[in-house]
Amino acid sequence: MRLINRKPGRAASAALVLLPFAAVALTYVIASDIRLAANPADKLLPAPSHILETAQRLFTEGDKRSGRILLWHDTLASLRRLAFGVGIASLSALVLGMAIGLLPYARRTFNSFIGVVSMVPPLAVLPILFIIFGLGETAKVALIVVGITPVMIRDLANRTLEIPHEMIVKAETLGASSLVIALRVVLPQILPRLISSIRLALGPAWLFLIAAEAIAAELGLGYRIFLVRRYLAMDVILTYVIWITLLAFVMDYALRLLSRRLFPWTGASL
Amino acid sequence: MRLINRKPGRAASAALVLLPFAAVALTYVIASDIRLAANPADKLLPAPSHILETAQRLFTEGDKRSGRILLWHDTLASLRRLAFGVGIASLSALVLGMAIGLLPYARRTFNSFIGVVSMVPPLAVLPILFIIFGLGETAKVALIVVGITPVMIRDLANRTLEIPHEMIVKAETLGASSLVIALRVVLPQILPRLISSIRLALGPAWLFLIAAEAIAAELGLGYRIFLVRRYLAMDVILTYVIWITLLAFVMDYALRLLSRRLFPWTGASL
Amino acid sequence: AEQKTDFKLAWTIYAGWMPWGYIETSGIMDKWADKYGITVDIVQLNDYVESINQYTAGAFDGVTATNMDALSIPAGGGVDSTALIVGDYSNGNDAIIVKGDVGLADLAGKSVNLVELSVSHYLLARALEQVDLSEADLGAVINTSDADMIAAFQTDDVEVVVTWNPLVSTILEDPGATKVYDSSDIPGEIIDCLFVNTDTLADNPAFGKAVTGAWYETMALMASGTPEGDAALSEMAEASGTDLEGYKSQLAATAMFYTPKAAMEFTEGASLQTTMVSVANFLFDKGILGEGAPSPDYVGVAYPDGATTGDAGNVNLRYDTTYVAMAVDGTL
Amino acid sequence: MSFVQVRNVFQTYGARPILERVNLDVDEGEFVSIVGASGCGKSTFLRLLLAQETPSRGAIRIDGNQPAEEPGRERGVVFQRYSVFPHMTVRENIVAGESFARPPGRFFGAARKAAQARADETLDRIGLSHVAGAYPATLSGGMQQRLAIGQALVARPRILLLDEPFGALDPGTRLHMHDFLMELRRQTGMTVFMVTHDLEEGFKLGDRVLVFDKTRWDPDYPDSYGATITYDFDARNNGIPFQTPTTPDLLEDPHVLSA
Amino acid sequence: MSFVQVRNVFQTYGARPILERVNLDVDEGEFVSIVGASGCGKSTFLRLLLAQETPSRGAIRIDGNQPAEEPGRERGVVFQRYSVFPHMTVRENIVAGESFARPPGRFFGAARKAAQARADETLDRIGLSHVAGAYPATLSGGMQQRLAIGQALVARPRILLLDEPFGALDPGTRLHMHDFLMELRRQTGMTVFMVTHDLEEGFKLGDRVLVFDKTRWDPDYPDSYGATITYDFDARNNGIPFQTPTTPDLLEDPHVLSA
Ligand SMILES: Nc1ncnc2c1ncn2[C@@H]1O[C@H](COP(=O)(O)OP(=O)(O)OP(=O)(O)O)[C@@H](O)[C@H]1O
Ligand SMILES: Nc1ncnc2c1ncn2[C@@H]1O[C@H](COP(=O)(O)OP(=O)(O)OP(=O)(O)O)[C@@H](O)[C@H]1O
Ligand SMILES: [Mg+2]
Ligand SMILES: [Mg+2]
Repeated sequence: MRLINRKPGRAASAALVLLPFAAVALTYVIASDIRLAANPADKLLPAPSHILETAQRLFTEGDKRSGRILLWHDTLASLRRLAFGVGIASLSALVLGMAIGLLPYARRTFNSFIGVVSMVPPLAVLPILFIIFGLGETAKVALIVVGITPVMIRDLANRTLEIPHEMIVKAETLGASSLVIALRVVLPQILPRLISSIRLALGPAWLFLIAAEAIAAELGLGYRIFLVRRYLAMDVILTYVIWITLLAFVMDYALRLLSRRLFPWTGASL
Repeated sequence: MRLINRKPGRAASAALVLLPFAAVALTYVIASDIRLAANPADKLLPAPSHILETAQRLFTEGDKRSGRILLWHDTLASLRRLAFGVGIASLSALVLGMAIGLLPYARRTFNSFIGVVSMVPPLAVLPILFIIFGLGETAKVALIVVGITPVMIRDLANRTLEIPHEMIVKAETLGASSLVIALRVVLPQILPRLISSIRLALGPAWLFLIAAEAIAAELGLGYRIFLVRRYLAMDVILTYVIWITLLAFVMDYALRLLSRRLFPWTGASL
Repeated sequence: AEQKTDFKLAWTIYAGWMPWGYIETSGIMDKWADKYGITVDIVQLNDYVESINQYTAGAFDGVTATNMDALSIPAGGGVDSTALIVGDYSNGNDAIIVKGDVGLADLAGKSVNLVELSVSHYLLARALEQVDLSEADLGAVINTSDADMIAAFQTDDVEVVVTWNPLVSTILEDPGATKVYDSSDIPGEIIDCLFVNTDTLADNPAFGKAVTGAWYETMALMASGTPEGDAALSEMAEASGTDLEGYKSQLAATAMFYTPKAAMEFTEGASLQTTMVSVANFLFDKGILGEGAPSPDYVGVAYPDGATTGDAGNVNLRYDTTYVAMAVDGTL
Repeated sequence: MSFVQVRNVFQTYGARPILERVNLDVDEGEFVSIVGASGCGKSTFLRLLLAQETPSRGAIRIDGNQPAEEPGRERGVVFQRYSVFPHMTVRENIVAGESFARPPGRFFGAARKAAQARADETLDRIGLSHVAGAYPATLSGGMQQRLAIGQALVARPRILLLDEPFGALDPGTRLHMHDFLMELRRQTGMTVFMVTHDLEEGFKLGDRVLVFDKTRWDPDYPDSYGATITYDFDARNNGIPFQTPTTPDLLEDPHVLSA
Repeated sequence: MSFVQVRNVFQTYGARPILERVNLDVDEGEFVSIVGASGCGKSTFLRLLLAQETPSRGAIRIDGNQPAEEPGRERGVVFQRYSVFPHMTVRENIVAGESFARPPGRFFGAARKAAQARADETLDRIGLSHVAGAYPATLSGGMQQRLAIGQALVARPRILLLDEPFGALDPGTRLHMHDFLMELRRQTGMTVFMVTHDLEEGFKLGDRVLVFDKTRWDPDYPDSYGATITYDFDARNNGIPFQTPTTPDLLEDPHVLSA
């Protein structure tokens, strides 16, 4: 039988899913063992038990100086920045994307400009952003916004353009003004796409957040990772990396769920 | 007439396209003028003429010490890293993406794993990469690869899955083995998608390149930007940013052109 | 500038600058600011270069910086700055560390990891001068973020690093690491100061007085050896991610000027001019003074006795003992 | 004066002529079927009637009014696909036929209740009350087109334009839709233009059947001439048409209707 | 023993039965049309014949061989769409019919030349030589299906399966395709199974017309029973069929064929 037609059974499936995770875990354990055998104080690849201890400590014990549990404060600070950044980006992308997709005048005005702007590497302008926006929250949020908005605008503009023209014409024959078309025909059809656009943008958004926090912050997940990098505290770094991954996963999942809840008509079919 | 039906004329179109660019340029000139009036030695917003001079110098004059024209060397170094990173990522994404899309066994094995891995923020694992791959070229290329491959794999796997099953079945009825199906049916149909996948990945690739170069390098566009940040040489930073934007634009355009040349059948239609 | 009542200082983590954090949290700053009817906000930033850039762009009235970076960024950028507090000089805090049995003269052909254009770079240049080498003789100079210096040293392809404390002491814990040169070999050349905007200071003497008063009160406390003094040191130690012992060993490599008198003597000493000329030469050599700079003398530096080095018509960096003298005289 | 007046209309895309010298007079209440080879410009003609596009030359007037600049409530339309709003339920789609003309695009409070009640009556008439709360995607193709026609009629247009409205339906459903459309027409007395690929359908439903074709033809440059109305059949006598050539020299042209 | 033997075949997706107790014997060279309501399992039956799926119960044998595990050269297929390779020219598509069975999937050198020459002959026969170098997307729907059938035949399958092959074509093209298919069949004497929505087409082309429908029906749970062959018409006498009910108790069932 051809390989493309061979399907694993139930048990095999479960085993296969776990396989790469197990392989990575095993590789880590072995490598860690080797290094720890050579130098018990090695910080590079701490033993899993050690990471677990650290994780437990980070999640439950307060900072010596202030008594605050830093991990939660870091998480809160980072999520706030992320929320603001993504929120602002989404809103502007929605407005501009719909305008570009609907209005020939807006399309002319912004299409090339956004094409060019989206090619500017945001990290390269990071120094400029810091100088314009200062080192406070604004600059971090601004980096996220600058980083993800152009792509989101293009995405939403394209989706707006993809709405069958027949639908717009039909709305016109029902006497709808431009505003009514935007609000009642285009917006509801674009919103589900906004959510998938946000889902796509979250990856880069995390990236920009971490980059911004690495350079100037006093709290935040990225800040902590880059701070303890100085002491090579891999146990902390790994805990934070896994935590961020988990957060990213949950957000992605929540958005998918939200989309299905909010827009029942997208899933509906005969 | 409705706004959505109003179209700018030819002259108006040209003016509209230029409008946002002109607005940005004007804002810059005014802001620069104000600052320079207050402090003629201000480095933050150098006069456009000054940037032009610097650009000319950077593109044509050699370094005092080595006589090399650094900009070209930086460009070469960065483009090499980019090419390696994107090349390796594309190749692995192509192989794994096709495998996941075609083979139920591979799909089972890697699907969840790649879903999880793609959520790991690459910048957070940067320290780990530096430790595994050293501080040389490998680590920089590795960051690009780690950063863009998961998304590319998912993209190509989805595209492979989107190939109408009818086509695969048809190939089977012509006696094609799994390998022949992969090479003669799937690969040629995925290649155009690979190119658009690369186009999408180039943005993040630049990002990771700049991030890696900012941390440890002796040459490269990102290195230079973060180095001269040390003495606030905005004229140099701006020249480099514009140059990178231009490079990104040209690459994007070239890939689009390439795709049209290589795959005439994608554009063909009745 | 004009008269105002609210001021902002930026500082970053470094052994000799830890007191700034303490001054803020302990309320010493508020006490002195209240005395002069002003407020001074002391803000910690975690990126050193960014903090100087922000100061240069006008976001802060003062910033902690080395003599070298003050000359290149704010002074080079036309922001006239005055060293209000000359706090210490590095006396071993910056070091060149190699792997294995390698001497300074053996650096030829090797690649060196350091934060380019920083005082580490300057230290390297001075070290190479002593063995008649130049940077061109090295294999390469690889710009490496200070945050990655410890990890970098652990990788095989890194042979030589130049960096500063606390990274130096951490790296030296590695049995294979050897220090071949440090800043105690060039005493007094890497100077850590608080620079403030000259115009702001001129129009607001109260600002200078309050900051100077707060600083030397803290210095006295640190040098007192009393339990209160140790408590203050412990707090600084913790803020810099180490313990009291660790911090004390860092301080041992830092020549702090605990008394205003010591600071004043150092600032008025003759060697400062030599140092600044050497620094200016280094910066010019690296192109850091900007392409507008026709010579190392592009930026002028003024000294307490009225002398200047560099372009006397473009003085943008000033060493001024007016306020420290008030501290010496106890007139603050 | 006739109700719909098409006077010497030309339509050109770029340098390519699509329609040439189109003249037509249609009385109020007539049902006009339009047939012709694929790509000959039938949909283009409908777009002109709809005022979605402005002809390069000539003018189209309804009831002697100024030529319209853009689509509006006086011209209803149903396309082969995408004629209903997928994000609204069936009932909301009908309500939209009324509410879209008001500034916020929706009704509130009592007005909303009343509009929904009216929509339910309409749904009764078009036989969709049992799926009032469903989304269009869950409806069969026939029901979707029924909804699209119902929605268009709610706006009370003066002419109704149909572009292959039944093109995507299977033959059985198609027959049902014919009955539905004829019934609606009997009730409303609408003026209808319908493009179809199916000659039989055209003759069955239409009072007149217009044939679009090129009158001139350059074999080397097939795109160099546009199409016009070449035949105008009277189809009222139930499938026994007599023909009225609109361009006398065309009577012997061999390739007309061969598409 | 008959050529194609379908013995007591059941097919279930999850808990949902689609086909039940399907039994069928087809002689070599017969043309079998398959009709039935939408969603009743016609395509599923074709997938089983194709060995694209394995029945939940029962077995399908060709020429008495073991039931196949997966599609192969002995079973050719043409779907409504996606039956040709869009990235190959028309000629390459025909060559693929031969070359795909060889390990590298393509011919080189002289073998390639020869294969291309054979492909050109085939293209001559199916009337596509004038577009040999074109990509399928530039062909009309009818030409694409012609190519798909030609390509399938190049592999010399023992049975040919067609799933609504002309479903997407307009009526005129459809008639041309009927002629084309009948002509090909006359030449090759293939065994053909064709699913169609169009009863007329089924009777016109087929020697037999099978009707798939549910024999049991639970109004509350419409999905609880599967379909089977309820009628097996002999259609050889050119449109004057006589019927052979396969399940005797079905003779009075009212809803058969009503779909
Ligand atoms: N906006 C446009 N710009 C340029 N060419 C167009 C445009 N719209 C249509 N065309 C061209 O005009 C010709 C007529 O198109 P139209 O859609 O009116 O044909 P049609 O008779 O409706 O064909 P069909 O039966 O296939 O629907 C076609 O060749 C088409 O390619
Ligand atoms: N792989 C599958 N998994 C689950 N259900 C399926 C699968 N394939 C088909 N079905 C279901 O089986 C039923 C029969 O499908 P099938 O495609 O065979 O119908 P059909 O008779 O060909 O219909 P049509 O005339 O619409 O093509 C449908 O209800 C379909 O939803
Ligand atoms: Mg049309
Ligand atoms: Mg089917």
